[in-house]
Amino acid sequence: QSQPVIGLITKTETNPFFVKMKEGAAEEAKKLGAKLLTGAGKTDGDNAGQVTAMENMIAAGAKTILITPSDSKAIIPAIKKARDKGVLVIALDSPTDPVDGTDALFATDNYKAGVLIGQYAKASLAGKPAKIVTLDLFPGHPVGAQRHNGFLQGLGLQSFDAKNNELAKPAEVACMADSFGDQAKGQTAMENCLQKAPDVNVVYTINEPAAAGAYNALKKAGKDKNVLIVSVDGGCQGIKDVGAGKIAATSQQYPLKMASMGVAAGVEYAKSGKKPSGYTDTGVTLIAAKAVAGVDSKDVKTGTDLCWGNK
Amino acid sequence: MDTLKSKLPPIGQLGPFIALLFACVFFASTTDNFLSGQNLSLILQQVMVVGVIAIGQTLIILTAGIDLSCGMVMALGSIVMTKFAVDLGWPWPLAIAAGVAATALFGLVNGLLVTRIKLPPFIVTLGTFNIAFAITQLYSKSQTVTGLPDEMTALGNTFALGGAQVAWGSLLMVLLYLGFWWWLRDTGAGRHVYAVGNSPEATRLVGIPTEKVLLQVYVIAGVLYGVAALLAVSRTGVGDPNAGKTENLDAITAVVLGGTSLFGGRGLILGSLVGAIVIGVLNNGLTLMGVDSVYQVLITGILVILAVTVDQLSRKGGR
Amino acid sequence: MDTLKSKLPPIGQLGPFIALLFACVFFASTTDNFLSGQNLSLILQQVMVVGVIAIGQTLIILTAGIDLSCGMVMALGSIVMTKFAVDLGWPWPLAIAAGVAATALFGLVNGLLVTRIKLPPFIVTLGTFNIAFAITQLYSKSQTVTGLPDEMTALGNTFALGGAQVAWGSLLMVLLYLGFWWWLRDTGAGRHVYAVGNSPEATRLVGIPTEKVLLQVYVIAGVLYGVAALLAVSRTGVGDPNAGKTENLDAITAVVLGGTSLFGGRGLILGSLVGAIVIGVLNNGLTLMGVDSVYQVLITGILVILAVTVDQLSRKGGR
Amino acid sequence: MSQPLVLQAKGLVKRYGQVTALDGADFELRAGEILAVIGDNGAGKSSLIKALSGATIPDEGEILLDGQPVRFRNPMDARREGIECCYQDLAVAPAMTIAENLFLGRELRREGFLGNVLRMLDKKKMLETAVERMADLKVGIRSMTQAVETLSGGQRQCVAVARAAAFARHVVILDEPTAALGVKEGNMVLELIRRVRDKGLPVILISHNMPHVFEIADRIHVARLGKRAAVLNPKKISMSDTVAVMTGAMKPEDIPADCLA
Amino acid sequence: MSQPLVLQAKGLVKRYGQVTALDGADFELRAGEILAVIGDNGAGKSSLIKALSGATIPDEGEILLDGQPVRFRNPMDARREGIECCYQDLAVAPAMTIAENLFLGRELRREGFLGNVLRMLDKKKMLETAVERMADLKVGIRSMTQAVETLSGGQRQCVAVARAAAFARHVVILDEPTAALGVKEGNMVLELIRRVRDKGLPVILISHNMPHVFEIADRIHVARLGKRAAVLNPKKISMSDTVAVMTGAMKPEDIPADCLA
Ligand SMILES: Nc1ncnc2c1ncn2[C@@H]1O[C@H](COP(=O)(O)OP(=O)(O)OP(=O)(O)O)[C@@H](O)[C@H]1O
Ligand SMILES: Nc1ncnc2c1ncn2[C@@H]1O[C@H](COP(=O)(O)OP(=O)(O)OP(=O)(O)O)[C@@H](O)[C@H]1O
Ligand SMILES: [Mg+2]
Ligand SMILES: [Mg+2]
Repeated sequence: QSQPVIGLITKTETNPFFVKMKEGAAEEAKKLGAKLLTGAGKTDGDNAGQVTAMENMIAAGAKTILITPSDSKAIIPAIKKARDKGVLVIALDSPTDPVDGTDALFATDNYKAGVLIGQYAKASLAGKPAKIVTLDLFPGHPVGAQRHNGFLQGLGLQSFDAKNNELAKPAEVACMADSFGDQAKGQTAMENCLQKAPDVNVVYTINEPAAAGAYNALKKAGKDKNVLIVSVDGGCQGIKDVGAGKIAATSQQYPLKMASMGVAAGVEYAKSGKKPSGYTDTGVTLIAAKAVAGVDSKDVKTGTDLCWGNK
Repeated sequence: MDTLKSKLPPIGQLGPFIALLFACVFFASTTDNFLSGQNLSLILQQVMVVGVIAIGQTLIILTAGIDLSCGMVMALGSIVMTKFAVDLGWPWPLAIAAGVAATALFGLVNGLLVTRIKLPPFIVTLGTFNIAFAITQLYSKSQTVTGLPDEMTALGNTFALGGAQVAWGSLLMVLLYLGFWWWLRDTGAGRHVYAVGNSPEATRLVGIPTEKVLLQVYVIAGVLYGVAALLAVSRTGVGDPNAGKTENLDAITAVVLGGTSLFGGRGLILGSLVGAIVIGVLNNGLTLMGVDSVYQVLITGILVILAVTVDQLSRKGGR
Repeated sequence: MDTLKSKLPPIGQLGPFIALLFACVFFASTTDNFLSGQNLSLILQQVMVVGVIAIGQTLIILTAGIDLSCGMVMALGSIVMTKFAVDLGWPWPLAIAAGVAATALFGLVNGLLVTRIKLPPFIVTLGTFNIAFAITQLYSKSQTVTGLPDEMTALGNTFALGGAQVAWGSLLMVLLYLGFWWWLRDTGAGRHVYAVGNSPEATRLVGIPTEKVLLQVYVIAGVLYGVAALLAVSRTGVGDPNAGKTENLDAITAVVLGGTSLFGGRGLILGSLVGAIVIGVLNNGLTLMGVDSVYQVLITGILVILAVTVDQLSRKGGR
Repeated sequence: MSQPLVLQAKGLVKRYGQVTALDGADFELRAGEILAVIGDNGAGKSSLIKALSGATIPDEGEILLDGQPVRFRNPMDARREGIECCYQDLAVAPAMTIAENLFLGRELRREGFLGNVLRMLDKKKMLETAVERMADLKVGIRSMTQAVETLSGGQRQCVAVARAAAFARHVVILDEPTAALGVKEGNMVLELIRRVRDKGLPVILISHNMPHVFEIADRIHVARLGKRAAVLNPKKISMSDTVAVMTGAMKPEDIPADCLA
Repeated sequence: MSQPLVLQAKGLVKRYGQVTALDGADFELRAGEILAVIGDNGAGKSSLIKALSGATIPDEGEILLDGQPVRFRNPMDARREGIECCYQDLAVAPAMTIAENLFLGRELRREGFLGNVLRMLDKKKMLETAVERMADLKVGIRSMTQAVETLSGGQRQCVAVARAAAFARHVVILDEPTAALGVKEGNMVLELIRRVRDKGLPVILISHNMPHVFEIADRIHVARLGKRAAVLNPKKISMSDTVAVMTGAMKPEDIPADCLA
């Protein structure tokens, strides 16, 4: 019997989140004796590139495809074609729309991740009126919208539901700017927002590199003490920044776990033909250095141990 | 003697083909299924969108211009045609026409800015790149458009051709290339495209309306982006507002790999088809080999340089 | 008469400045704090990385080339210098030197491929873009490098200048611009850069070693990307493997907005500084106005076109 | 002698920044004549014929064609009136073949459906015609499908001259057509000019070659400092006097009346 | 009469695809002479001097400078030996000023620290020298800081000629330097050539202008079909016989021996 071939398609090549995911998959594949093919879209949101990668992997003999869909709807027809050929398709990280477009989903809830930090921010403010800066991803990206809208939802402000790709903008949001999930651009965005809203007290960032950029900008302006930065991802560097007091709280997700679960399911399918099904929530944990009353959070040590599912 | 020779492309223009051949031989020997008819037809499907965009891009580059907006305009076209069909319920031929009209309009705007105000094409199309992106996002509310009528995705269907399944869209792409090849080679309008790119001042002085030629090229390119939009829709089965971000670089790469000069006036449009296929082959072959995706990027970088090196060396002496 | 006139740039080259003035007046009147000294010095800080990259890009574009690899090479440089300092524990001056050496090496490779094998710069630098990206990812394992010695980020510190806080890095950028402006205008080597871009054949025939001129330009550009890497590091305080993806388009845009021709041989390097600042001003001003990010993209597209239109119209008659 | 005026210009002015290339130049071309235009370098000869052929738009002054005022906004307008011009800097597309350059903008189409509907070019016919035209000039070019950039300086000039002569229906303008030509080829061009004139088309010939001018011209227009200094009759005036007028050594008012034309 | 040979070439061959531009051409230039090179269009004159000045590398044959074999791989090599060439297609950078073009690749630096260390140009001196040089040619150009692309055809040619003449230390090669020039300017260039010769430098002059050639040349090299057909003595042979040799009407072996040089 030949070695099972498993394909992993991430959204991009560079985001540390997906790099970790690839590492986890590679480790698991090595352990279980499977061959792993990897591919990615060219940019965040590149659906066509993911479709191409999937086709090529199937041509290369992959019987299982693990995919973090860049576009939850647009990928559906291509997945359908693959499944019609008997390929097991598992969505990682975020679901397709509809969810049953794939055989199974090992994912995290980005909207919920937003809600958690929103609730944390609300409790920390303790009744003070919020003046918010949001450093988002870039226009049109679903994950960017889900985290943003979830955050506002958690803060108890006007917001949209998890399916909406537009960004809500209640009055409390003083400034919105795109960070592209990049530290330098995050810093620039924060600097500009500080000019517009010097009295900001809460900063939401799409991920921890953007948060680090925001912290730099605040620190240069001498405002790092009075502003609460919240973020999403829970990467090891991000947790370190939580420990150092740069980031107040972050919603931690577990790419390593998703990936290893996916690979294991693929190997199982190759051996026994058994397909996994349904939604397995790999979980979101709120990590904060300082717990606040009424919001469940874990401390930095737990976060470091778990960072992206290290152990 | 004159006539026979003039029918064959000079040896110097065979460079891209040689590079493609090298790539194919390499992948055929390192992987099992690269040469299967099915895999080859898959590659053709994967390059059809960029391939058709590259036709428009070639025309513009032949006039010494460049079009950065092509991919975004294509995305806008696919959103317009799918939303018109799904949300407004227009019959599919009209919806497609509306999408193509939108892309042609963008071509017209690009062309007018380039010819009337004489702005550099790089900046004009960088501007319309942003504008098309924003309009796409606003109009689609960043939502993918699904539930299309089957007819709109028919070009993604395949027919059997000697064992392999060939997509109608791939066939359309090849036919378009042949058509424009003929047009550029055998009609006055086509030759004027070369002339404008080769020496705009001389072309103006012999009394050719250079601005009209340019404008026409930009509009034709716009229409081609509309066709590419339809191909993208039929390939993915949806209208995708996040498409089109990297197609400009891909298409320009295909054109340059195909041996067309970015300074205008020199090149062969069939080279662009080969260039597009080279990109597709690299992508496909490296995945088949099971190369890690970061290493794929590395190797693609090296191979792209190698491909033009082969081209350049095969041209030796033709200084 | 000759001498006085030759000291002032001709009116046609003032276009970019006029466009910048327009933008500033517009934002000054629509927002409260745009004109504050602090905000302006902030903009200077935000553009310093792209600004320094744009110097190298201008040199290359003046020779009728183009460099797509600039941002990625810069990212590689910043990873090399930070990892050498943090992981290998090299003293910071050596670590910085190692980073600059890495970027200079990439410049050398670009230059050798362009001059020796005579490959088109577009393709060469597209290839090295991919290669630099992959090396950066592999070497850094896609991890941000933190914990840098303070000296490496010193250029991000500020000093007071008439109420505003100006970063040392901004000052360095301006000094580099003035230096290269002088070099291009007042030395033989600088004039040869223009000559090579304006007419490579004529330059060769008068006995100037055109390949040496080109190679030198690519290497200088590589060194400048190393300086930009240091600026990026000192601005963000980390070595960021995800940086550098959009800097190529930004830098080319700055150069073209600054009035330099993509066909080589014509342009003013100070224009590129103005172009870079225009990009920074748009980004800053639109955020201050509270414009939604999709609309920001839309308006940026329109304003970029407007900026070159102003430039073009101010050149009227200078056919 | 007083043939009708075909092309006429009054008080043309063209300024480039501080340089005034044309400074109120007048011009008259009569039916069926060969008019030579001579003058020092920078006298404004090329600027004059560029204005007459629509390549530049004069700042002031008017142009009359067959007595009717015309405004050429671009070379196309002039071409539509049957005026063809061979410019000093040749106006050829270097990467294109000789045949293509000859027919640039005047391509021959096939007959029938292919030509009328598909607008397909008749490359064979164009090639044959090109071979013929170039044979007229006795210039030894091997293949008409050679790119113009591979030609020698003189061969390139022959291409531009042949184009202008072949397509004119009203006026032919030649700006230094023999400058790069050898003795033999130069004589062939003079021969060609005569043939054109014999077809009834007037020719404007700019040249620095005095023997050529005196051999062929019916009248000589002397340009000086952006103006018309005089119009001379080559049959009456001597070559050295002509040069004297041209360089300003002889004042226009000192020219004997019978030498004027 | 038998001055030492300064520049010599034996059996040069240069092929472009199917075209053979040089087909075993020989060449001899003697010290202190003005050697005219004449021939039909496409005879290979420009190809010959391009090989002599390093602009192209011949496929076969050898070149000797002062009797020593040399290999010029590029124009720089030739320039280093003091050979300056004014090419037929002028080799000017159109967007740069006249002064810059004159000094392109031979810029003057300031004295002292600014020049030696900072390598700063002495623009003032270059401007002054440019004004002088162009005044020598009596060509009325207003400003030396004008871009070359704004000049008339003849003015542009003067720039290229002045450059070659100004910097040569060994041999001056001029490819049709008077083609676009007016009578006065043409004579000034002839004057310039004489002055260069009187300084002791030999000059190679390619020209189609027979009166010029006969006025100035010490010997005439006739190029024909990529070869050297003959070397004539202009003091003995008539202009019409020379043209006959050039066009092939007179066979080289029919030339009276005393007309050869
Ligand atoms: N585009 C331009 N910009 C600036 N000046 C120009 C331009 N074209 C021509 N001139 C100037 O106008 C004057 C006349 O030029 P023109 O070309 O008409 O001269 P010409 O009589 O044809 O000379 P030649 O015999 O050398 O060809 C010259 O001094 C020239 O420098
Ligand atoms: N780069 C090239 N490619 C192809 N053929 C060329 C090239 N350069 C020159 N030739 C050919 O070589 C022959 C000789 O050209 P060359 O320029 O030496 O002639 P010439 O004697 O200088 O003529 P002219 O008097 O017209 O300047 C011509 O037939 C020309 O077509
Ligand atoms: Mg002229
Ligand atoms: Mg010649």
